[in-house]
Amino acid sequence: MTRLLDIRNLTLRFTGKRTVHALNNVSLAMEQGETLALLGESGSGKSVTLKALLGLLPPKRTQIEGQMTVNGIDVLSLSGRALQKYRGGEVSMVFQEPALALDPVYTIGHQIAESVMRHKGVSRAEAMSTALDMLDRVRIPSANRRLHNYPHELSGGMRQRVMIALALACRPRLLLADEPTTALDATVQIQILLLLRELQKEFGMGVIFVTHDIGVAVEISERVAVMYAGQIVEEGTTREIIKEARHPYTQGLLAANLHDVARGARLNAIPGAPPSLEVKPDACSFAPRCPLAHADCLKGLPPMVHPAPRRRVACVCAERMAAE
Amino acid sequence: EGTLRIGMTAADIPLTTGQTDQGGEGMRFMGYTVYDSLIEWDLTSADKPSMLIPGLATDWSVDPEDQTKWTFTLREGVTFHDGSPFNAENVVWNLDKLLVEGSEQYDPRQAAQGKSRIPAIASYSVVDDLTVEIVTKEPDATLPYQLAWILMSSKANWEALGKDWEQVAMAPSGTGPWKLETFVPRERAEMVPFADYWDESRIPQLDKLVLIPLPEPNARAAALMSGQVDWIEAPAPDTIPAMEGNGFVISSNAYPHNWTWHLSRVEGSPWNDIRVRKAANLAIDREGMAPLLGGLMVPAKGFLPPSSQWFGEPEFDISYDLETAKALMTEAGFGPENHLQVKALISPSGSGQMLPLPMNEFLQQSLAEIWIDVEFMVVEWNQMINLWRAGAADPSVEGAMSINFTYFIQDPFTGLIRHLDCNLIAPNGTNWGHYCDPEMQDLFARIKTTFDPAEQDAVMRETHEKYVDDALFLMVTHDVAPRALSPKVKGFVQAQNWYQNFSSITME
Amino acid sequence: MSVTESFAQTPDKGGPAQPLVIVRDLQKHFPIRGGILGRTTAHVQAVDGVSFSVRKGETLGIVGESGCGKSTTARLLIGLIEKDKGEIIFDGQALGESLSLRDLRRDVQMVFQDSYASLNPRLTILDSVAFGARVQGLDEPEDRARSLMARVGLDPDRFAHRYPHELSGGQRQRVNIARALAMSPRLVVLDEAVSALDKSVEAQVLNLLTDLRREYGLTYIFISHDLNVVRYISDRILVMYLGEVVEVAPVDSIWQQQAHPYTRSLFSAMPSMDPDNRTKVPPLAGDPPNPINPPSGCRFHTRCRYAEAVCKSAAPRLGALPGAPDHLTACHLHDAASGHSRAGMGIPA
Amino acid sequence: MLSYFLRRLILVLPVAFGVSVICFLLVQIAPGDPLTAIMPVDATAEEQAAMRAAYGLDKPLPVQYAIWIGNLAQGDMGRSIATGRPVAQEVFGAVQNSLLLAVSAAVIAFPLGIFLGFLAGYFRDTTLDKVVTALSITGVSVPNYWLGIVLVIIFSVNLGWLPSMGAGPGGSQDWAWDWLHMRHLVLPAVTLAVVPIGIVARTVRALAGDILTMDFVTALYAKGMSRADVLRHVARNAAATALSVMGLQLGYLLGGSILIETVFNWPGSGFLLSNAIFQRDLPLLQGTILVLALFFVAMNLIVDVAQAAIDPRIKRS
Amino acid sequence: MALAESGPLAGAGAQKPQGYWAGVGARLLRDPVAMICAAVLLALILSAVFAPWLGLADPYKGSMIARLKPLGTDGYPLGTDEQGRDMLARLIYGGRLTLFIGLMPVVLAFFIGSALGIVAGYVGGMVNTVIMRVVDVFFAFPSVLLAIAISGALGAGIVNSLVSLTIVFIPPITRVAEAVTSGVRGLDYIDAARATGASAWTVIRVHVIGNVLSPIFVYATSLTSVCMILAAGLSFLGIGVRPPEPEWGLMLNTLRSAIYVNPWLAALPGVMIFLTSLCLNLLSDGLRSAMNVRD
Ligand SMILES: Nc1ncnc2c1ncn2[C@@H]1O[C@H](COP(=O)(O)OP(=O)(O)OP(=O)(O)O)[C@@H](O)[C@H]1O
Ligand SMILES: Nc1ncnc2c1ncn2[C@@H]1O[C@H](COP(=O)(O)OP(=O)(O)OP(=O)(O)O)[C@@H](O)[C@H]1O
Ligand SMILES: [Mg+2]
Ligand SMILES: [Mg+2]
Repeated sequence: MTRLLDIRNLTLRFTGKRTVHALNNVSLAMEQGETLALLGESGSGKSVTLKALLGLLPPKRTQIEGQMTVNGIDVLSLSGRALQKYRGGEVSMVFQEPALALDPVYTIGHQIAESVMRHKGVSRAEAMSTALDMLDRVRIPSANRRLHNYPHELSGGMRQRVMIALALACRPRLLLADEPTTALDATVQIQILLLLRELQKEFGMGVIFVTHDIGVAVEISERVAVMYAGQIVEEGTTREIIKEARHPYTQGLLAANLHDVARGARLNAIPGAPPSLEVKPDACSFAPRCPLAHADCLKGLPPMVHPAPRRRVACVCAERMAAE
Repeated sequence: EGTLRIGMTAADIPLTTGQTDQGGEGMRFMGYTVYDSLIEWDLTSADKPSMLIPGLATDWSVDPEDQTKWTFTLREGVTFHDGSPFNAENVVWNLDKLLVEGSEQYDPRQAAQGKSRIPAIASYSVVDDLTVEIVTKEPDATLPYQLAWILMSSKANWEALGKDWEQVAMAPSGTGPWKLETFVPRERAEMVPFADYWDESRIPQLDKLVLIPLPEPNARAAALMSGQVDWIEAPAPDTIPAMEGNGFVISSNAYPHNWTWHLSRVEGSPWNDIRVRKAANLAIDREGMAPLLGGLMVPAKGFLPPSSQWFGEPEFDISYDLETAKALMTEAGFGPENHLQVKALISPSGSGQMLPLPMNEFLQQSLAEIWIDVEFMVVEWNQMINLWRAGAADPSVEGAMSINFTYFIQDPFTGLIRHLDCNLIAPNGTNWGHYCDPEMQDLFARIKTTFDPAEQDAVMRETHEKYVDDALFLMVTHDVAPRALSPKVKGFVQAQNWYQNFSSITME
Repeated sequence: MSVTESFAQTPDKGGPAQPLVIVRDLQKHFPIRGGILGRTTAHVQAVDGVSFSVRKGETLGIVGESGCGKSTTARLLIGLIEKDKGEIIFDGQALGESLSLRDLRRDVQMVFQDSYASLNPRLTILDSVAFGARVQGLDEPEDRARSLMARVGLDPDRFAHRYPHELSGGQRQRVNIARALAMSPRLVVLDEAVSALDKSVEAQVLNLLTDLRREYGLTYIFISHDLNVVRYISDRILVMYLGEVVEVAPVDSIWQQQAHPYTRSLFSAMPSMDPDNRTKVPPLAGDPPNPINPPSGCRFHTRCRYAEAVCKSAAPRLGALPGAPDHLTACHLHDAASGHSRAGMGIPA
Repeated sequence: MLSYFLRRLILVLPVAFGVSVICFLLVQIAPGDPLTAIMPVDATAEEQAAMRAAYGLDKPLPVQYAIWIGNLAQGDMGRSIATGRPVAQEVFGAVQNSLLLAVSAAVIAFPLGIFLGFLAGYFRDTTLDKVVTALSITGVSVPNYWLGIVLVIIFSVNLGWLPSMGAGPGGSQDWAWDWLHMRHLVLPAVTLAVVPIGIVARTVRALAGDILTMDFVTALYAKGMSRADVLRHVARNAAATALSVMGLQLGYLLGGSILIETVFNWPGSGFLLSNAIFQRDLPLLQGTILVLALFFVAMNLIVDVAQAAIDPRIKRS
Repeated sequence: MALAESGPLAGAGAQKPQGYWAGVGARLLRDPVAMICAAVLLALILSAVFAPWLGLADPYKGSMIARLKPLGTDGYPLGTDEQGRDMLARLIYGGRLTLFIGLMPVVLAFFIGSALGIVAGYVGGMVNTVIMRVVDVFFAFPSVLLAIAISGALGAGIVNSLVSLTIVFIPPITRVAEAVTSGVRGLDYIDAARATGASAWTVIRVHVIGNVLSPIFVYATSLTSVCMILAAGLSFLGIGVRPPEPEWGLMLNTLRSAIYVNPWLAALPGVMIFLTSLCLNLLSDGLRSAMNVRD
């Protein structure tokens, strides 16, 4: 069976007024039906990775190097019809702000049906019934009526369900979810997470779930990849990451979650702020904020250590630990 | 044959019910075309000033015993466009329409236009079917001139249309050579010949006469040059070369119009000094002004145009003579060290005003040569009319010592009497300058009491001679009523009058 | 001049036993205009009869779903919107009686969620921080502002003359905190002050807040929807639902026992942080009801699995749990006299 | 929808009242005597007073307003001082002609403006965009009355292709939809269209450009929609705003064509207005402005309601 | 002269944050189109202001003989008008009045409208209702119509034109000011400022004005070209400036008949109006993008 996703040495740069080295040598692989959480702070390149996968970045201002294949399809070579078929058909996406990602002047039924018609070439009536079916599957109450609602007539949680219904309507092999629950209440968030989990099993698709909340990652994913400054600094199963995070950044994030920090105790905060990506990093980007940093860290890019199969850490210390 | 389309300067089709509005243009196009008056102007000749001729009245006379009693014999066999006969009853009915507010047919709109034209009339009555008697308030030999204003509309038509002038306006009926066929307010009026017109020589040759209001001079010029009209009134001087270049014909002729400064004669006005008045009249190079007006002007030699039958032989020769003018000024006590300051009312535009601003600036420069410094008070035309009514002594004129006005000067009253009559001193009348002179008053009285036309003309000449010899106005120029015609228009004779005859015209 | 010296709060009037703030029966209904004539056709019952008190030096955490009235409560508390009803007593003085709004505002300050929107984009950081002190006529507002900036970890020489858009989110939130402190307040209301920050930065700011509280003897009202954060920083937690208080209790007490079904659901909605023991069923279905027409009786009854007829008809009153006078809740399950079939028995385990 | 319409309708009433007050006051702020223009120049004081009474100008202001508004309610806007004809009759005839001109200009301007604007918005920051932007800026910068004169000189006087004035060979009364009549419409309509072309193009460009940067457009691409599909969505989103801009423009075309109508002697409301001004025919001035303003108010109402019908987000608020 | 007040640098004095305005200035300096337009406008304004010292012919003194000389005539580089007055002088002097009545109304309306709108937007409630309802009424008139109606009723004259145009531009500016202010009013930093106990006036002065003035200002600049054309239109129609004052709209009108004699000459005032309004439009666009910080 082909791998669902294989990203190799993806380097992505925005040019224009300011140059942004958004992704630097990112490699990522997923097997069919896996759920991967992409974890990282704001600006670390999570959304860019997803958009690159769908070819949604402004072509003129984006320079991409490397390789991306999804289900054996070379994404970077796609264009025209093939690209349209791939988008939404093979890979689809759920956005962070459903209020902005849905067209305000079309009913949600129309918006789902439109996508179905395009990919499945079915009649409008058939597409509408698919849409209805999808709304049912994402547990929208009285879906029949909701079909004819406009996005603004729904609550945030409902909109996100619609977004999911829309993304899944054409049975993609890979679902990209860009912080789909950040804007939602905790009670609604957990509903959506469970729904996604369920649908993922049912449809057997792969999911990349972007978040900056470790708790959410734990709830949704089997595997976690941690991003920092356009690089993947650590990857492993969720359990590995939670139980034995190797990278100081991942450790910092775990601590900052405050899950079982004693009340009033001093927090082990990561000092400082993430680097600007105006220059291509030639040393460990996290070193300036790292409590363990030493001279070696600034000498060059940290080595990728593989402590276990499909587990990796990009840190000098991890290497040392592994060596010890 | 053919249709003649005329671009008028008026903004609207003149009032169609009889007594017209829109000034001279109204009478010209909607008055003497659709209607007749008892006494009319002879419009057949271009060479001589037009005179009064019988219209609907064939004959008139004043009772030698009682000089207030006039008898008018009406023309026989005249019918209105609606077929009803014209008779004495009609005349009385028409006069009531203007003068008797209680009468059924009283029409305030026509009255506003006509009433003031016949101030002399005291009463009138039917003598027989074709004879009318009119009694004046006092002996007034100018009555025929006054009656030439009054147009006769059909009583039968008015009755047929429910006695509603509103209805009559849409389907008027007169005795004139043209019948109004259709009429769109502010856009166009179409007239066709009246085949049964009493004067066969004046039955129109054209099939149709179309009037189109085009108040904007350039719109008129463009309309003529793009072939949308065949005739425009008052082409802008600067467009004339272009029109002539394109084969259009410019027609013009002297007519009773003048462009003057009406001088203030109230206490303290410098114009009370005849030397200053004469000097000013001599300081202006009227020929030099011609290029500005495209040559379309007659330099003033007096108050009336030189060709007028009433011009006479004044001694004072109005011409350009700077030396004499300076001498007169010196005599009056002015000189390079002692300038005379005067304030003059002018308006930037106005009916018949020609090109008031440049012309006045020209005067200003000319008068500066003889040490008269003119300060202008520029007011809007309607405001100017108000100031003109108010008179030179009114505070609202702010001490202005002259007003630049253009006058319709067709008959004894409008031409001479109204400007200087002691009884008409503003605001009671139109004697703006408060001039009052027993000698002049005597002349006016003689005009009114001289019933023989030839003798009356002589008195008129005498009066005008006094106008000129006393240099009572700053007399500048006369308009020549220019109009531009398509070369297709044939047979038009431009009379020396405000009114014109369209019957002789044909289209090629 | 050190910061602490210049940090001259108004003196304590009521003594340590007098709660710093007492709120009684606070109510705010926002009118909704509609209909043909644009009349008021309905009210958003944003805050409906909220009562609580905050002791001097403690931190009260307020949690609840979006739209439950947390921010409205905060804004009422510092008089940014006018209350419809209720009483606010600050250090023994009732607002509007012995205490003027202007005086209250010296003692109470607020930090908002949106760090960008809460800074005037046209003012430099220094001007923003110094503004309040200038308005209140405090001495040397600029020096004060500079030392406060230094205190919240922003080098005044580097940041004083920058504009908000030249700062990161965490830095801006520090500025907001400095601005609030510039007035030497006694109570600081933090409305989701850390929610928009990245986790790593959030921890920095929380550390700062803890330090400042100790240093200046501040009292906090800390609004958040992140229970972990609230637990970390608060002494007591107040849970709101649709404009009403459903539970108030000391942190440890509520962490052990969530007396109200809603509180329990809210706690169960927290991610588990244990990959082997993930949440199985969502603790609560659907979205909160519309605050324009809130359900009758107990407002939670439409989503409560223990709801009975009485919950629909009668509104429960806030009362202490047996044996825990500090732990108040408004639920028929805990009110022996409510008439609920499980009255007085609490939530089944 | 109906309640939205009714609510907007009720909001219109005070505006209409305000409009009537302003129109009424126009006559009052005018200096001088409104009757000056029609009285023979040598009318006596007595005659003037009689005339004033005849036009009701001798009564106190509020009474005049009450009478005026009372008559207005019965469709009587008084009589023109200059022509004596009922103002209502004059104005409605003229408004019809203006409407013809305005709609013709709109028919030229709107599709062209939309097309150009869309093109520029879609190809933002390209040469095409710059060309369209330059064109539309030129459109809104050119004094159209001047352009009208230039067009007349070229196409009527020099080339003789098109008539320079009037609403047809026989005036507006016998208007017909044939070339003979429509020739008369060409120059004024084109002149009038220049400004709205610019404005509509600029608006649509901005709208299309903004919408194209919105998240939902990315989402549309993400679900595999083609460019044409996306453009359809953009158009639908832009429609409500574009419509309201165009509605306003139609109102401006109707009310603001006075200069163009004067240049082309087009017998519309603007032309009537300019006559009214120069003849100081204040009742006519009043009436014309009132009708045009009320028309504009109605236009806004229609646009609002239409906008609400197109844009599902509006009705609710 | 009028433009200097409403020019790009005007706001700088109003509020302290030069940082922002310096940034706007810097961005504007980098926009070649805007700079060219600014240069053209500046040249027009300076020449208008300093016209008496430029050694021009007397713009009022005509000569019957030298009427309508074509462009390039000796001594009359731009020819002469229908009264033989030097066109160059008249066009330059004409800039004074034209720019004055073309820009002054917007400047006045900017101050009045901003004040009204800011008060309405900040205070809200009844005050807002009253102000905005009155504004609505004026909004019910298409701007050209309103200007012509008021000017038509008042009669021609500079002051009357100024009054009517100012009245025309107050409502749109008020509306924008109100909208912007209500928007800003809802932002947290205003609440933060109110929470300090500052008076409404202080909050408006320090926090509101600085933030609302620039969008209002940008909007106002976009009205200048409309106002220019409209003002010239009034004169063209004969209800604006009175002759013999040099004013472009009026010159356009009085030279209309000369179009047959000397079309280029007759077109000159139109060209000036067009050029100025084009520059105003482009400069306003440039200013708009320069002020857009989020770019
Ligand atoms: N279209 C673009 N042009 C230029 N820079 C961009 C563009 N999109 C993203 N970037 C930059 O790329 C970097 C990564 O952005 P990205 O949106 O992937 O962050 P993220 O991890 O998704 O953050 P967040 O959690 O805030 O969504 C950022 O510095 C961002 O400013
Ligand atoms: N000015 C206002 N006018 C009308 N309704 C308002 C206003 N402010 C708040 N509301 C409504 O009052 C209710 C409570 O709002 P509030 O902002 O207090 O909630 P919150 O608990 O702070 O929510 P969040 O977690 O989203 O910040 C909401 O339904 C909100 O829509
Ligand atoms: Mg992102
Ligand atoms: Mg809130």
